[in-house]
Amino acid sequence: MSDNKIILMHERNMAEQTSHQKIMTVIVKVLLYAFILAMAAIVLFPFYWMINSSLKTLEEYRRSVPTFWPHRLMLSNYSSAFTTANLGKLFLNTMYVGVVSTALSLVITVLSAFAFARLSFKGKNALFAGLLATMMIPGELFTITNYSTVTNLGWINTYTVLIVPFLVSVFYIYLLRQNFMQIPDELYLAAKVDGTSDLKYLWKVMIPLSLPTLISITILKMMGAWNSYIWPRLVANDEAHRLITNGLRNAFTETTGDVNYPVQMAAVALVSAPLFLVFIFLRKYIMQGVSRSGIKG
Amino acid sequence: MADIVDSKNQWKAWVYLSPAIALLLVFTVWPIFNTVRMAFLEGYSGLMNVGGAKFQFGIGNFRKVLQYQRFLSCLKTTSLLCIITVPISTILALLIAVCLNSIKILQKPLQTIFFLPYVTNSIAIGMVFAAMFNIVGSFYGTQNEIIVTAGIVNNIIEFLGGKAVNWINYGSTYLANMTVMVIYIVWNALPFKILILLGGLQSVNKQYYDAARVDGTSRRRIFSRITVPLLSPMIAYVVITGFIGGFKEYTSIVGIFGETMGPADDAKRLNTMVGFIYDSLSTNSQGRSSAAALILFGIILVVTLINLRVSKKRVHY
Amino acid sequence: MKKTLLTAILLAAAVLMLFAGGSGEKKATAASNFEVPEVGYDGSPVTVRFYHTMGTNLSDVLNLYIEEFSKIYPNITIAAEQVGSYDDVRDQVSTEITVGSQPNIAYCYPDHVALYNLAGAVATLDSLIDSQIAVKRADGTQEILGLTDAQKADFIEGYYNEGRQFGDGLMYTMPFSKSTEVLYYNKTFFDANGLTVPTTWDEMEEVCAKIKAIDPTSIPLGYDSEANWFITMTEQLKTPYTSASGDHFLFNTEENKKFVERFSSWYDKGYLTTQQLYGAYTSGLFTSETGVKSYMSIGSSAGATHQRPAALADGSYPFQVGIASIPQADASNPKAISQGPSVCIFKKANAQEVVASWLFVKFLTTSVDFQAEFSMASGYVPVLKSVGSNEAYAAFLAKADGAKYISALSAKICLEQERSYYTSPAFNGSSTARDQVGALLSKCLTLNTSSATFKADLDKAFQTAIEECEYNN
Amino acid sequence: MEITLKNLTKIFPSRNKKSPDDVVAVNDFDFTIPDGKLIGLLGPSGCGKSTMLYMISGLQKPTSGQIFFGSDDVTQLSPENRGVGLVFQNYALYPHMTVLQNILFPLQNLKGEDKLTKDQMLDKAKDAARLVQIDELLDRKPSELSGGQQQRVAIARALVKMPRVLLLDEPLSNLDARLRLQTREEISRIQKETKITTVFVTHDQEEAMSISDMIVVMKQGVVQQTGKPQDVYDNPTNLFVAKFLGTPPINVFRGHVAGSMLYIGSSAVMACPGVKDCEVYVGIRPEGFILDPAGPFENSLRSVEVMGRDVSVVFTSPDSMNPTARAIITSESVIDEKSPTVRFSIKPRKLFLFDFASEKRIRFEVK
Repeated sequence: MSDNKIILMHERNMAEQTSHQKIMTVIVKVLLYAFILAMAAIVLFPFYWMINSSLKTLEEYRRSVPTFWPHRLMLSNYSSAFTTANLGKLFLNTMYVGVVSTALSLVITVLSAFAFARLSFKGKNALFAGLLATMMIPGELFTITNYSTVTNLGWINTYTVLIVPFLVSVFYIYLLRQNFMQIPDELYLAAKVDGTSDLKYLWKVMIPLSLPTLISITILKMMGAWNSYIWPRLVANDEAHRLITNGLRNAFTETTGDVNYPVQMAAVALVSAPLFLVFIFLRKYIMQGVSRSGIKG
Repeated sequence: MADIVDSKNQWKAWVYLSPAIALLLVFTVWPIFNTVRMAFLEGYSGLMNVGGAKFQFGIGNFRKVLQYQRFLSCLKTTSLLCIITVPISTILALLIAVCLNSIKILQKPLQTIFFLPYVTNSIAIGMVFAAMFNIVGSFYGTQNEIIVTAGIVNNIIEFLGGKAVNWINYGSTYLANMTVMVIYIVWNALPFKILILLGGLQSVNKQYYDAARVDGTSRRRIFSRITVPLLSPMIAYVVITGFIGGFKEYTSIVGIFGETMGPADDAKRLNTMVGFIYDSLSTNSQGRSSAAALILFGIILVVTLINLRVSKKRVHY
Repeated sequence: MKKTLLTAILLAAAVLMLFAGGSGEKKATAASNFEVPEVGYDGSPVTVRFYHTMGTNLSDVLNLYIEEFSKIYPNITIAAEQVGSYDDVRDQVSTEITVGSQPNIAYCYPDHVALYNLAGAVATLDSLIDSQIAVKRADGTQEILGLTDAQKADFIEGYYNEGRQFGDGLMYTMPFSKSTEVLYYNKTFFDANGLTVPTTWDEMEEVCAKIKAIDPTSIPLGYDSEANWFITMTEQLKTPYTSASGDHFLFNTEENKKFVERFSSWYDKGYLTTQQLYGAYTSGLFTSETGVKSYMSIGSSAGATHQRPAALADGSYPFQVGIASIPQADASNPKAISQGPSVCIFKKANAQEVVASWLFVKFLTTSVDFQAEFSMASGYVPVLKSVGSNEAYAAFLAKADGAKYISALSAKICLEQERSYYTSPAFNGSSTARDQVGALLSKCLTLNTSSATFKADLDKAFQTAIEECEYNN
Repeated sequence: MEITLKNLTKIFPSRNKKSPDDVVAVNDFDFTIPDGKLIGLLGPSGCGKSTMLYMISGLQKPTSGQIFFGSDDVTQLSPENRGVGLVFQNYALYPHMTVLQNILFPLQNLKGEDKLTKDQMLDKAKDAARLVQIDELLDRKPSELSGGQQQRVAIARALVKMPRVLLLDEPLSNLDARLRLQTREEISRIQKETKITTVFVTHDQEEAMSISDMIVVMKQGVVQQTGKPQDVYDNPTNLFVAKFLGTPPINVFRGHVAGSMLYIGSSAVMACPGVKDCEVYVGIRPEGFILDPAGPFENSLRSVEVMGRDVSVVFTSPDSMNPTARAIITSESVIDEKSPTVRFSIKPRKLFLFDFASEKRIRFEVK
């Protein structure tokens, strides 16, 4: 590089630069917060409106000038929501299905992930690729046949039909297998040398080490039960086995006359509440579990 | 590396895998096989099959479905929803994620707030959106329009000087219906995308930004030349999953419109591909239902492949 | 991962392709009518599953008679199960038929039977009805398996013949309980304003106009079932709707468009609403105390109690309800739809199950006491003529009023218009036609008749409805 | 460009809520970097040298004190307006851009009157690439380059806009030994060619000494000593500096001065006129030992390591602060490896005395 090209950067008026840049920083900060707080408000608004509406009287709800805080707190909306939609039974059904299917699903997932991560057998890679391939196929494709399969098995309107068909999640197996594979081989070899059985090793070493993943899976599975709609509607829509989402939708579409929106909103709030509670206490695991799917690549 | 231990007991692995495999065979593999079979038997119906009817092998189901107005309308609605919501939600999520990443105060609580829609029941919150957009007990007739109460969204529009819009009730337009759906779906899709993109941003080496600052790079250029390219794998991921999810849209519409999938005077107007598949199922047309499912699968496959192809060109490293 | 993803996609595609070739066809088993075994019912223990839609109070009545039946045939166990709505029964039964696990008896509408018949699953009843085989009862007495002439004659003919409307002249269903549509009106309001109850659609238009003048914010008429309205209009006007054979869907005609246009103009004037348009049963409007009200409501005769306003604290009602036949196009040719469930019996490998099912169906449908009690509890119309002379039932009818005994009033009106009842043809796809004309009517009502495109929109809506029907056929 | 740092202090607020003590990264730093020189900032990790660098670049703002570029106070100026080039420890090359795009990037940011045409940019980028000898690699992506090549790209990117100051953060730490040697010479060459004031940070004293015009030794945010590398080595102001510079490191013994005579243990090692009687640390550079059978400093011989040019004599002493001490003598010296003891005399200029309490240098006159 020749000498004449060595020109130092343009000399500037430093004082002017400093104040200009301060103002810019403040403006940018303000805009940034304005945008993000506005977005947060939009995201939160439906929740606020749900709670707000759920506490109003029908008369207040219907006013053409909306009130942003109920004049008279109608806590009774919640009790009538609970009875109108028969939420107690729906909650119990959903909890039962959620807990049982999560427990069984965990066992199956752990065993399968262990086999794929630690054991060697013929055709392992082909089998695993095959499993991954099924992830690409939309579930609607399965439903058509599964519907007649479960009918064939006489499972319509039973808890079984809500639990068994979706016990295996290839995605969870994949997730856990990745986690298992990160555990050093040496631990397994050491356990083998010590004569530890596979199952004991699984229970004593691998499960504790992958606990965060297992917790994430548990929560996601429970959330799945809580939110499932299509399949339960199809195969178990009787009073005895109906799950929360169906119950909610049905309770307020089959009524005669006007929909009592405040009560409906109270029911929606009641249905949403457990998820929120779980989220508040286990936020880390839920967000981890969800984002884990993003780190697949 | 997992194969270090030369396991002579191969059967053990199969024992561990057996519950998963058994269930997958019954509830995943067989359905795939059977769906394809039914799709290619013309006019296949479970009831007629029991009744002893014979079905010709052929592509009649596909032809029938593809010529059917309703199916095309489902296809249109579904595609429109995808094409509109995926870019909007991705861009919005990207902006929010970048903003979240660059603030210190309130970052954690805001992050939590933006994730909230993920932990909701889409039917339940759909009902809230319906209430927000509703015109309660409105009775239309050209000379006789009575609006008892407008939903909060219309209240806001009127407050801002606009005219109330009939969003979801009978007499509403397709455009109005779609607007509500787009808003709801974007709202619903944001948390996942923000989470993934924010995770991506936080794993980007801070030094890239320091280097850019030292070089006097403007914020806009940092965003377009550094942030977006470095995030491109995550962006590709949320776009692909967004499209796949978008083509399977169903419950969000049930949440807002109920199972009529549209305003009362034009039920099924907003029906989607998945909705179509279930409807065919309930009229015992498993052949057409299967054909529709395979078409859906084909679309998702093609869209995903295109996405992968595009991202191969655009995604860096 | 991207590579794995791609591999996975290709693999999935390959698997699908592979299976695509491997499809096969199932062997046909020919459907045949049911033949009664020579012994009739041999007394062997069988369980008969019965799907219905009865709520708790009706189930209570049913259970009473199941108990009685099991005294006569202790080896026949009746397992009655409430399965949601009529559509739920249809969906569940049709799925179960595909795997051979259908119940023995089910509540049904004609189009359900047509659907089940695709699989040839419904047993024809002719040989059972005609059977002279004697069956032993637990108390040692005997009964004839078939129906006696007296029993046959006791059925209201229209109802009984519904069982034969499937094109082949064979009997597929037995009438169980029936209802129709009636016009409920706010008697207090009508009397106060000197209004007369409309008997024709022309009078209806006048009354609506008058009501609208009295209470401009009201919607004078609510009609619950758009489909019924359309179909009934075609019956009243003798215009085409559907045919049981050949070219099924005939409703796309100018005459039909004319009446649709007329009602649409009423809608524009704010005269009416329907269930779909209102978003709930219109009885909600009719019984409403505040806000928008209606003063007439056309709905099921079996839903009379829903058309009654909530009782006041002292047990009286805010207004008296009047019930009349629905308006007609031609007063000399009155038509009202016949609805309400029949029952059908499904074929089973064990013929004894079918015979046992028949015995139970016969027991219920020919029992005057049951019919009377069931009708009183439900508001449905009995299917037997002799129920009218049943003491309890007669006493029930005598109490008919527009408030507490509104069910009785409704039943009374139904019985009086016995000759008006019609049923529309039933075939596979008839339910689609029903759904389509319902949707068609509600769509067309909302069209603006003064708009320039009205005619074109109307044509398009009719055309679309026909296409829908044909797709699903 | 002369850089003046005045009373520069950087305090990081404590992140740990339980112990609210703030971390003082840089404490009252006063120093002037002369124009056109290559300065090495040296110190163990965590001593605040990177913080210094970031403050000069503007990426971090000092808690108090001022920074002058020439006569301009740039303390509050943001980095883009300071005209600095910064090379990061792991180079921070944008992975999605080619080498050329990386080098062009800073130029494309220029605005207003500084804005260049495309051709000008390309010329400048190619000049910079040539300067660091990577003009063959312009179309590659960073992931396709070796560590040394990446390093050069990073330097080219920092240099391309002709900064007033070039800052290098541990520029050699990610390279293997051979490349390190080569690259440090390269840096020195480039700096001499461009005459840009350059500050680089390292924890490797050898690296700093070999190329710097001047070094600054830091410890826990406080400057210990500044000066030409050789001066600092020869004349450390305290025990820390003495120990930090030099490989093999200086040998430290416990000793005492009595009557202007330095004793280590019972050996009277050397006279130290003018030093009061006191306890001291004695630092002796490995090269300060002379093998001398009559020498005053007797120790137990542990082993002898022949390293070609030199011989390393490892010995132990009860007064040594380390388990073993090491003397480096020329290979011509003859040493009886079987002898249990070894005696040395000491080169006076290679021996430093430090106060036992303050560890400050105690100077004395050497004859």
